[in-house]
Order: sequence, then structure tokens, then C-alpha cells
Amino acid sequence: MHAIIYRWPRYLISLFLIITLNFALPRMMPGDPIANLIGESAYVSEATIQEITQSLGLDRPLHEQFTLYLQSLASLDLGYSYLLHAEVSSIIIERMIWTLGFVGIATLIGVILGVLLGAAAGMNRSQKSSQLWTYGSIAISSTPPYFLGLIALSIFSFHFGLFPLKGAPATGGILTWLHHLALPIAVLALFIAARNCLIMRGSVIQELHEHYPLYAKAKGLTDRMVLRRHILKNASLPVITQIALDIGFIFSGALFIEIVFSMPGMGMLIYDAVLSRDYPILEGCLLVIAIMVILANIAADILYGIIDPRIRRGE
Amino acid sequence: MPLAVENIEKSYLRGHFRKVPFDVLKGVSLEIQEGETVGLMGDSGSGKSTLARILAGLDRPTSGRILYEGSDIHRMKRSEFRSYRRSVQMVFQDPASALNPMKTISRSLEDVARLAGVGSDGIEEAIREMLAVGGLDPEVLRRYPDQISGGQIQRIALARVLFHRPSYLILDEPTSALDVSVQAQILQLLRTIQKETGMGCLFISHDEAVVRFISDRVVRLADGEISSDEPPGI
Amino acid sequence: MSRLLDIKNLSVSFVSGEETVRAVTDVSFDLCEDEVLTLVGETGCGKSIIAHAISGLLPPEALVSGEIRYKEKDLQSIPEEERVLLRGCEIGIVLQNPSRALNPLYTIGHQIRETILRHTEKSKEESNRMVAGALRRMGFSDPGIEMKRYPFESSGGMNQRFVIASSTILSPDLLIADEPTTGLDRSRIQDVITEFERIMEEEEMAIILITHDLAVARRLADRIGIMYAGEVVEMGDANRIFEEPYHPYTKGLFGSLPENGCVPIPGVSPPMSRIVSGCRFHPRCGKRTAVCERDHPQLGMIDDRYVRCHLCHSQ
Amino acid sequence: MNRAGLIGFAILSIFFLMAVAPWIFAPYDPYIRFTPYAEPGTDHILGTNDMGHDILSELIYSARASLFVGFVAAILATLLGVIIGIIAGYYRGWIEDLLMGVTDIFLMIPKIPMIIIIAAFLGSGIWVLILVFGAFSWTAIARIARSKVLQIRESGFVLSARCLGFSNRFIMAREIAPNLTHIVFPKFMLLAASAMITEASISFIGLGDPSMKSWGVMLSFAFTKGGLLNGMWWWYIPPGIAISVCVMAIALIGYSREKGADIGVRG
Repeated sequence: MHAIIYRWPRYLISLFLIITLNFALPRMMPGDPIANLIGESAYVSEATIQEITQSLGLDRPLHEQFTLYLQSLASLDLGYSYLLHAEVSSIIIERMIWTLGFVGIATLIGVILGVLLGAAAGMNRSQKSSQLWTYGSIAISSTPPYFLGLIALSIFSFHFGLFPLKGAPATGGILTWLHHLALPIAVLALFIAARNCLIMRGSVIQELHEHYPLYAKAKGLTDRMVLRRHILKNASLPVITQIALDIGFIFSGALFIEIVFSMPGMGMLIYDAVLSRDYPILEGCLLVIAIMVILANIAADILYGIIDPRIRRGE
Repeated sequence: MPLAVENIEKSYLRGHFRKVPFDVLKGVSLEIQEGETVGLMGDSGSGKSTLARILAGLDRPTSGRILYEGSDIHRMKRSEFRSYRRSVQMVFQDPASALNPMKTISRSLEDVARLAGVGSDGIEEAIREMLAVGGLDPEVLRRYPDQISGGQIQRIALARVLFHRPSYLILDEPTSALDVSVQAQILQLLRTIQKETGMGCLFISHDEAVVRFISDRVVRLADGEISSDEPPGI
Repeated sequence: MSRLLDIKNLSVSFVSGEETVRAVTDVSFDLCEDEVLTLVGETGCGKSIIAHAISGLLPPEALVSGEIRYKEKDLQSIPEEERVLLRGCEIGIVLQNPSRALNPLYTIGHQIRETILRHTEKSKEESNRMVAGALRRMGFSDPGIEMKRYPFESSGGMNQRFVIASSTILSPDLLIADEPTTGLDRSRIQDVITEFERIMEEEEMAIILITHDLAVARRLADRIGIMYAGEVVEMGDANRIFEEPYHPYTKGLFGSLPENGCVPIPGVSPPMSRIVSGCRFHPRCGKRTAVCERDHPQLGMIDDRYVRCHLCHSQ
Repeated sequence: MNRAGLIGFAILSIFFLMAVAPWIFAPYDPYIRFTPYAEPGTDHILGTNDMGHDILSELIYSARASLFVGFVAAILATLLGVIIGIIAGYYRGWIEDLLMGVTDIFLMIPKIPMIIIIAAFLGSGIWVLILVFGAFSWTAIARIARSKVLQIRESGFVLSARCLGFSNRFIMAREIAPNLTHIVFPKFMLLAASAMITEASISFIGLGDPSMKSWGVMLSFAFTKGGLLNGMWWWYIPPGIAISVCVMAIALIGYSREKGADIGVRG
């Protein structure tokens, strides 16, 4: 628990930094701040511009604008998309559910698969299968996730017609839903598994260099028992931190896979927003993703504290 | 001129989350005369290494003074402190890390010679001199530290600090990681050097027999305080 | 007293690239029940390799030849499953660097209990009682507290006593201790010695103690073997050898002790990859003759002991 | 270096040669227009795209942008990370607390969304990508560098250097820094790999540098201009493969230098 108390200022500052950046970007960047705030291709009337200037306090000094900005954030107001004609927060919430479900399922599968394969690959480095996992993981993590998606799409959907081309059904039950999501989930899970396999493998090898596995063997434990009862737990510690730090990366990968599969999640939202320069949406998405990364790190800290007595009991 | 510490105290803040002050040294006073070898004994945690680091100017004490030629070293001018640095040298315990693993022996010695102001034409002579002091074969020069033995490394470490002609030498368990037969070689070398140069030495060890062999006086440290200070014979 | 362990012509070598490192050559000795044998020698003389060879803890790339007979069974030829079960139960093993030999994530109690649960059908509660009893015998007045500690919460000396407790909890017939005092303070070494003395007094156990510390050897050994460059050069009754060493290396070794005047042996130990012809000690021996440079001496009986030296035999 | 590392090195060398002198390899100038949408054949081994550009030539000319972004961004991030790590680890105290606090904070900022938003505002450009990537990627290196420095600073050779009177600058640059190479180099290679993937991703959503040809830009056009929907695999598969193979070559070199975690059979 100490670790969290010790680190919470960092989480807060990190969040604050993102918020400040969100505030500063449209106001500091070259070009018309109004255009930067509402999006370049949004057409609004003179009266609306007046209204925006009023509500955001654009005619007032920066620090007052900042206070206003913070106040609106505190009431969960992320701004208004003049292109989509809706509150940014409500758009993001609607899209986020997709992305969260997608990322959640894929992460679960990917982490379990990756950790198991990585542990196996680390224990018996010279085995053929271990080398297959290792090189396979390097190959997959060397590929941009969306390209992996493109290949999967062209093979399974175009050539074999096994899966639909678009990743989201308009209607239908859980089976239709699964049918649509199976391919993107598989691609993202594969990508996550590859990264975790490499991390776990490295971690296991490092633990093998420690002395305690040898002493565990000296107690009469077989290699398999040493792996299961000792090394797996110790080696998973760095993996937890790594997954938490990877969340941002996983999210980014997910965004691109969503684009390839045209899923109605945050990825598509960002993609469309980039194409139409819908800045309020982009800013809202950045903030939401940053918050998720921070939450993941808090979760990792808690988990770490539960597993590692050195953290739990302090120094 | 003696080297002395007066009423040295040192405390650390321990712990990552709740900082708790922890006293390592609780008012230690000690004087080392020129040409004298003082053996310093104590268990780990007794503060002997901390005292050594403070004497070498690597750490600052929380309170108390270190006196050299009558003046407090932490009140010295920069240039004076620099010359103090050279007059008081230190040799460390672990031969595996005593020399930079990325440099050849010749490079390590060369850097010291250059620092001491030896010009390019004098470098070779300076290195030869250092090798002679350590009783080493010139063949070691092109090697890296992991290619020579622990005993050879400690000889090089010793020869290298002597190049500055220090008046005092602090040795922090210089032979603890060595085998007894190698330890004997190093202790003999140290004796010879000390006879020739008349340096004052502070020899730290947890080995009673070693300290008795090398020292003129044995000081024991326990829980940050000096518990005894007597000739080695007893 | 019957023979518990019989080692014949044990050699261990490692091949790395072009080089063959012959860590142990042709070592033979036997051990009776209730006897303490100490192997003494300097870094790299192969003494720890012998301990690991008997325990079966050598890395798989080690090439082992010769015979290790334990209770009439050849440990090299019995199936691995059988050998695994001997460790911790019949053969206890203590390794150097106790703080690293214990898994940092488990309590002391858990780690000692693990040995009992592995080899017996005892319940967790019974095992806990056994652990508590063992710790109490070692002088810990409140074993409940010690059992809940983690290794990082105890000193190196304490951890070594926990390791000894764990290795001897099932009263093995043979205890192999590899440098149990290395890296500990003098007074902690004293604790560990006391612990061994208690075991020798209270339990029927044969002990092989590997150490470079002559003082420790002198305190504990019945019989002592002096090793140089992978070979035993002198072996016999500990008191007799300490009183009057025969082999020039043994003499040199004792002479370099500070209490004996720190008279060094000239030269350095040879690297194990390039072994000299003739007597392995001859380049450093002041009394060498032409025979010493030419012929490799055999380990032969002189008076009450075995010595490997041409000069001793010709006297 | 092990066999995998050597293979990686050989592949990377070829890509570097392509980046430096693409005309040696490319059959055409990548800006000459032929018949668009040509299938692979003897004239155009990988066909042509919607603009009629020869895809193979485009592919070869694109190596430069990808490698440039990857390595320049990685060098930037590594230098920053190593300097911050060494200073934090060597001076300790409040400097360390401050620098490591900043590192932790930067570590939590999602890099790719950050690059997307800044590129969206500033307009696309290779230097925006390099600078933003560098500015947000030094954290991992700073962390490992610092923890290594914490070990090294207490070792005999650094303490001796202080006693002998070497300056702090000399100690950090000449005694400590060289000892970081074997832990920093693998991370550097992985950073270069990651920067190349980032470039490909950012270009894919249309935020690439329009003035330069890169594999990501090629993929982006293939995706948006119907290459995928019309089943023109020769348009979108080759640039993707090029990225993967090049990144993998870099990663293999990196991993082969990672101590303990080396891939392949040893001992």
C-alpha cells in the first residue's frame, strides 16, 4: 500500500500534465485558436463563435481560461464536437464500451497465452518449440498490429470468407457479435501474447540465474515444481509492471486494428477525427486513454504490493 | 602531520516511504599518525566503512570535523580540498570491481598518470614505475580486468593510488575477497610499501589475525562507537 | 561404522567453445556415517564442483565421469526421479549466500515447510509444529515470529541458520554444505559453526563441508582433504594434518595464514583450462626436482594419510 | 553475437544500403508514372499503384524515410535517457527524486495518441514525429541507466576515481557511461524498431510526411485507395513485409546483445 501512497502525486501530476497539454495545444498551436478548438472543417455561424468565445472565456487572460477549463472538466464536460453535433463525452462513452470490451478480452487471452509460452520458452531454451515461440514472438511484435490485421482480413475474410469484413454487427445476438469480433480479438491477442512471451521469457531466464531455484532443487523439488512454485511467481513481478506500462501501447495497437476492421470503437473515432481535424474529439480521446493508463498503473501497483512482501512490508 | 577525525556523527534517513533516521556513527574521534598503521575492526553495520568513506572525503559527516594539517577538510578551498584528495587515498574490497571493466589495464594506469600531469612522453615511464611498485609483469597491460586474477587487480589498484604519493592510505577490507595465499602476498607488499614511503594507514578488516599482523594499533568499532583502542599484542 | 558414501575417480569438466575446463580430476574418497569431512582449497580448485556433483545439482552441460556410490547405489546411474527424491530427504544441501538461496517472496516458515511437504504425508499443521520445534532447538525462543518473517527481514547469518534448519529438518543421513560461512561476518560465522556443532552432537549425520576458511575447517572437521587445481593433494585426519602438513602446498597454505607470519606461496594458481604437465604444483614449489616437472604424482599413503607428492614419497 | 544476430545484421545492412543508394536496387525512378493498377509482371515485378508508380521502386526508395525516423528518434531518446539516468544515479538526492519523478510521469503518457494529436495540430512532418517520439520515449532507458549507475557508483573503480581526483564529468562520461553500453544498446535497437512501427502507424492514418515516401505511407494509400478491397495484395503486402523484416532484423540484433536473455542455443 505504501507504494501507492508514495506514488500518487506522480499519477496526479501525470494527469495534470495531460490536461494542461490539452488546454495548451489548441491555444498555442499556429492558426486560429477558434478553429483549433472546434475543428478545422466545422462550419459554424458567427453567433456560435461568439457563444464559444464567451463560454470558454477566450477573451479573458490564459489563467482564467484554464480555471474555466478545469471547471468544465470537473463536471465531466469534455467539450462539444461541432462536426458530429454531440457532446464529446457522450460520443466517447458510446465508443469506449466497444474498445474496452475488445481490449479487455484480447488482453486477458494474450497475457495468459504469452506468460505460459514465455515461461516454457525460458525454462527450456534449447528446445525446438521454445525457439519457435521466441522467434514467432519477435516476428509478431516486429509487425505493426494493423498490418497483422490487414493480413488476417485478406486471408480469412477475402480468400476464405470465414469472417465478415466489418467488425461490428448492427444487430444480432452474441453469436453474430462473436463472429464479427473473433478476428480482431485474435489479432490483438496474438500481438499482446507475443510481447508478453518475450518479457516473461526474459524474466524467467533472469530468475534462473538467481540462487533460490537451485536451492529449491536441493530440497528435492523437480524442475517442473521449481518452475511452478517458485520461478513463475517471481518472474511474473516484472511482467505485471510491464503490462501496466504497455496498456498505452496495447490501446494504440487496438485503435489501429479497429480501423482496419472498421469497428465502431475509439480507433475509428480517432481515425475519422484525424481525417476531419475534429480536435475536441482527439483531445477527449487522449485524456480518456491517459486516464486508463494511469488506472492500469495503479492496479499494477496494488497487485505488486499483494505479491511482493518487500513492497507490502516496506523497507 | 596527523590525520584526525573529531567527534564524527553520521546518520542516514532509512526507508523508502517512512523516513527514519538511523545513526551509523555516534561521535567517533580518531587520530592516525604518519607512518602508523591503525587496524579498524567491527562487524558489518558497525560503521567502519562509513568512517573510511568520510575520511577519504567521499561522504560528508552529519557533524564533526576531519582535520588534516590542522584544517577542516570541508571548510577548505576547492584547490586545497583537491590536494587533500590526493594525499589521502583509498583501496576497496572487491577486486572484481576495483578497475573499470571496459578499460585495459594500460588505459586505467594511463588515465591516472595523465591526471597527475604526466605529459605524453612520460606516460610509458610512469606506467613502468607503477608496475614495478606492484611487482607486476608488463604482460598484464593489454588485458582487461576480467582477464587477470584478483590478486593482480589489488596490486594494480594499490600501485595506482601510490602514484599520487599519498601521505595516508585507507584500505577497506582489501584482502577479504582473496584466498589466504594471495592475501599473504598483498599484505607483504603493503608492508614493504609502507616501510619505503612512511605512509599512515587505516586498515579495515573483520579478520582478527590479519589486523594483528599488519597493525601498530587496533581500534574496534561497535554500533557506531569506538569500543577499544589498544596495541595488537593483547 | 559403515560406509555411507564412496566416490571413485570422480572427474568433472566443462566444454566451452574450444576450451575444456577440467574442474575436478580423479578425486576418490569415502565417508562413514557420523563423520565430518572437510574439503579445503582456494578459489577455483574444484571443491564446490564436488559438492554439486554429489548433490546432482551440476548444470546439464557438465561432463561427469567416475562413480558416486551412496548406500551402495550408483547415483550416476539411478533414474533422475529417484535421485530427486534423495535430495532434501536423505541428502541435505546447504549452499553459500543464504540470503539469495531463499525465495524472497515466501516466508521462512513456508520455505522450511516445503521440504517436509515434499517428502512426507504430513499435514500442514504437523509440518508447522516440526518447523517450530526445529527453530526452537536452534535457540529461537519464539519460532512463530521467525516463521512469518521474509528473508529480506533477517540478516545473512540468520538466513543461513534457516537454510540449515530447512536442509536438516528431515534428519538426512548426509549433509553437504558448500561454503556455508562465506560472506558472513566473524560473529555470524560463529553462529553457523555453533549450529553445525549442535547438529554433530545431536544428530546422526555425515557431513561434507566445503570451505576455503581454514579456521572453520579446523573447528569442525574429523578428516580433511586439501585440494589444489582440481585434485586432492593431501587427505587425512584433520588434527594430524594441521599439526604437521606433508605436502608442500599444504605447508605453503598454512604458512600464508597471518598468524603464521603471512609467508606467501610464490606465483599464482594455474587456470583450469591449461593444466601443466608433471605435478600440478611444481611451478610454485621451492623443492621441485626433475621428476616433479615430468611425472604426474599419484595419491599415495604415507604414514597416516594420503599425499600426492614425489618428494614426500621418496623421503 | 549469435547466429540470429548476425542474420539480423546482414538484413539490416541491405536495408541501409537501400536507404543510402536506392538507385542501385530500384528498376525505375519511383515518380515515373506508368499504367496504374498494373498486376505484377515482367515489367513491374510488384505491379503499379493508383498513380502508376512502380511499387518495387517505391518500396526501395521508402527504406530511407523509415530507417531515418527509426534511428534518429532512437538516438535522440537514448541520449536523453542516458544523460538523465546517469545524472540521477550519480548525484542522487533531490536531483534523483526530481528526475525519476519526471520519468515516472512521462512513462505514463500514452505515446502514440500523443503523437497523433500533436501531428494533427502541427501538420504532418518527419521531424514532428522524431521529436515527439524522442521526447516521450527516453523514460525506459533513463530507468535502466539509473539503476545500473546506482550499482556502478558504489563499485571500487568509481569510488577510486573520485579519490584519485577525477572530475565528476570525467567519471560520468569515461568511467560510468561505457559500462552502460551493454544494457543500453539492446534497448536502443528496440527503440529504433518501435519508432519505425510508430512511423508506419502514424502514416497509416494519414499523418505521414507527404513529401517523403515511406512504407507506412504506401500502406496507407493501399488501404484508402482501394488496394485492400480490390484484392491487390501486391500493393499492400510488400510494404508491410518490408517493415516487419526490417524491424525484426533490428530487434534480433538487439535481443542477441541482451545479456542472459539471448536467443538461440548456448551452453
